[in-house]
Amino acid sequence: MIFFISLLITLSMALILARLLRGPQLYDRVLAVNSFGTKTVLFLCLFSFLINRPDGVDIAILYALMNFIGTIAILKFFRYRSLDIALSDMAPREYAAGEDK
Amino acid sequence: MIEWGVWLDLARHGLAGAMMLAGACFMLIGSIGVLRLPDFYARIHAAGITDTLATIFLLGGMVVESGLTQTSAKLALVGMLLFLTSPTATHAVANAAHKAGLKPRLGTIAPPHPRDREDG
Amino acid sequence: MEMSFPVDMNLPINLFTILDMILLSMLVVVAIAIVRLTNLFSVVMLFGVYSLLAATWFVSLDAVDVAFTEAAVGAGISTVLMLGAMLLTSRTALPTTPLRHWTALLVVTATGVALFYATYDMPMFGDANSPANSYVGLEYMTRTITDISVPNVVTAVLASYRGFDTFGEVVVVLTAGFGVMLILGIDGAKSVSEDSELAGEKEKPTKKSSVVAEAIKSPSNHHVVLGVIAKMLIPLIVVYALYVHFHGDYGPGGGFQAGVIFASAVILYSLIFGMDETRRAVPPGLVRFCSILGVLIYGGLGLVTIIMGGKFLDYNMLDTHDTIHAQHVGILIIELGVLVTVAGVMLSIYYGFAGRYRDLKDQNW
Amino acid sequence: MRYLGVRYIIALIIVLVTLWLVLSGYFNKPLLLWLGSASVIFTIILTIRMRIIDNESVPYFNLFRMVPYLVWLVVEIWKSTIIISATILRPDMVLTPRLIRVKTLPSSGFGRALFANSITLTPGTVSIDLDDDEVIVHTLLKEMTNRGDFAEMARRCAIAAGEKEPAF
Repeated sequence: MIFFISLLITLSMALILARLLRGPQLYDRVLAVNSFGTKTVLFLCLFSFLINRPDGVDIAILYALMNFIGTIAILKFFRYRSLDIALSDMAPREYAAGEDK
Repeated sequence: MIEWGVWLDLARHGLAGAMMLAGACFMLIGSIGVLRLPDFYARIHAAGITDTLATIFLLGGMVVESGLTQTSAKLALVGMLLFLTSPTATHAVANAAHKAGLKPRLGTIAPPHPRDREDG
Repeated sequence: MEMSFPVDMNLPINLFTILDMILLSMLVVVAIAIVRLTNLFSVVMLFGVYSLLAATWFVSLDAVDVAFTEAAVGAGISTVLMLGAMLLTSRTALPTTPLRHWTALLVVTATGVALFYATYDMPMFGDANSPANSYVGLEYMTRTITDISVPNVVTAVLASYRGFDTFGEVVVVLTAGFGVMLILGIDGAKSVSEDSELAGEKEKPTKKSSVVAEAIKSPSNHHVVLGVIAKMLIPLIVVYALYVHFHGDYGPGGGFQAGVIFASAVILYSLIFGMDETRRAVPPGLVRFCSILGVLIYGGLGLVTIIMGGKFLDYNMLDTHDTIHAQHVGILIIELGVLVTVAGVMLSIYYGFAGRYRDLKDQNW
Repeated sequence: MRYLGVRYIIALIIVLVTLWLVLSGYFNKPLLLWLGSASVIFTIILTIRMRIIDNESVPYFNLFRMVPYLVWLVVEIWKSTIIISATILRPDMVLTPRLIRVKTLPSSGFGRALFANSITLTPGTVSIDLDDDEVIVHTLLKEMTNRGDFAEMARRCAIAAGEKEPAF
């Protein structure tokens, strides 16, 4: 049963891979990469059941985080050609009054 | 008493299996949608199915399957992280495309086959 | 974990083999696509996917530690670093014409055939009599419980039996970091002007492109979602990194992975809140200092054990009465050294790349 | 301002300790518990240096208002997923995409992020851009452009984000 479900997930991974390879826009690819990452996370969770090692879930957690960071980096670079600028000025606002002054 | 336990266990596994199967099916539908839909903005919606309902069902099924263990807690953590990150990433992709001037196809689209496959 | 679904081990073809086949064929497809595509952006993304697939496959081979490293390095930080490298190069690779590299094809084919031929001599997967599982490997496996008493043999081998090798690896990481720093300049942002002809640009590269200028003028509320989610995630990522670090004895993970994950948390912060803010919160000088400090911690422990009368990195000297405790302390300290060095080097490289701009119009992408 | 910060720091400590215990699962090893405390303290110091501790990074005070909202959201997700799945699987797929502007009721950063992400989480609608008081939403089918539904979601988000008292 679990095996059959993992097979279904790998199938949908393959379909996403087709979209990833086909494009046509770069955005399609980013979307596909992100979706592929989500699927891999779920596949790993399921797979850790299959091989009876809960360690797989730790890797799934790691993936969920890394996938996010990678996607954001790609998009930010794509948008601004730089990793340097701030997307949000929200960090200092709350503390500016309390800490520095 | 033992009978009850056995039946309960069986029902739990049945429920877990059904939930996971439903999740996998939704995931497949989402992937088909990503492949089939004609336009980037439309594909986002199909990818969204994977991010939401498929995730809920699959992880829910796994939690039911493993019962009250540390693994379930970790699976719930995975679910929480996915629920935080995946809509954010989707939003960021859509935002970038929109800001870069990629125009969505609006109006009514009734394609026999999507024809926007000029380059690969 | 109690498992109740029967895992079908008795079927004629092992079901895991099917999953392995699928994963491997996807790997091959992605690899071919990486070779064929010229758009470097797509290639960077595909590298990420490749790492995801490879790590999943490693899990299926029960090499969880390797999968962890691959996940942390391949899928996460190398995407960011490759994007940083793209700031210094062009957007597309030069197309290579086929039919011009007959010698290359010949070499590749010959190597491939030789490798295929060699696989016949390889032991079966999981063969208990294979060389890797017999001599030293077997000894490590059997002695770990009595010597060090940690559940994860990989950590025992890496940090204790082979501690000297790992020291070498950490030094290699530091050296690589130095190399990149020397190429990019100690602080990447300052050396931008020298690279301007490389990027083929006429105007001063410090002059920011219109898109960037607009973004700086209004670091607007458009990215509220990103800001909020990143703020929620960053503390969780840091704790997760430290969890990975301190549980290297018990499960997959250790200093290398944790260093990379920690660096990713800082990178996420800088992606959302900008490099200026990041340089203030995590100063580059501190980062550089840390990358050296880790090696010093590691080597210093080795010197301490020599002073205490043992050999280099002989942790038993730390507590001669309770050697298991001594081993634990030793592993903890050198893993800390690894963590500090890896995180420091990763962040130094990132800082080197991140201060740069490319002025390209939208239609160029 | 300062003791507000302290409140959030304590909340974050509780969350991080919980996270550590969930991840670790070793309650009986004193060494690991000590290392866990050290990790949490280090993380708190780092987050204070990064200046990201505020009501947005620690939105755990209105947990009890979040739970009913999430239940409601899952039901909404279920409903729209069924519609979208049926659309995808039909051989003669008819789409009626629209780009609409929706007013955001929540005024705090967290409430607006929650609203935008809820829109994205519901298949069939994707939030594309946030302005000061408006979200640009792409919808796949015209059944999903009903402004009443968005207003309902925005109202619930504002409640879930705890915006009874004036936002910061």
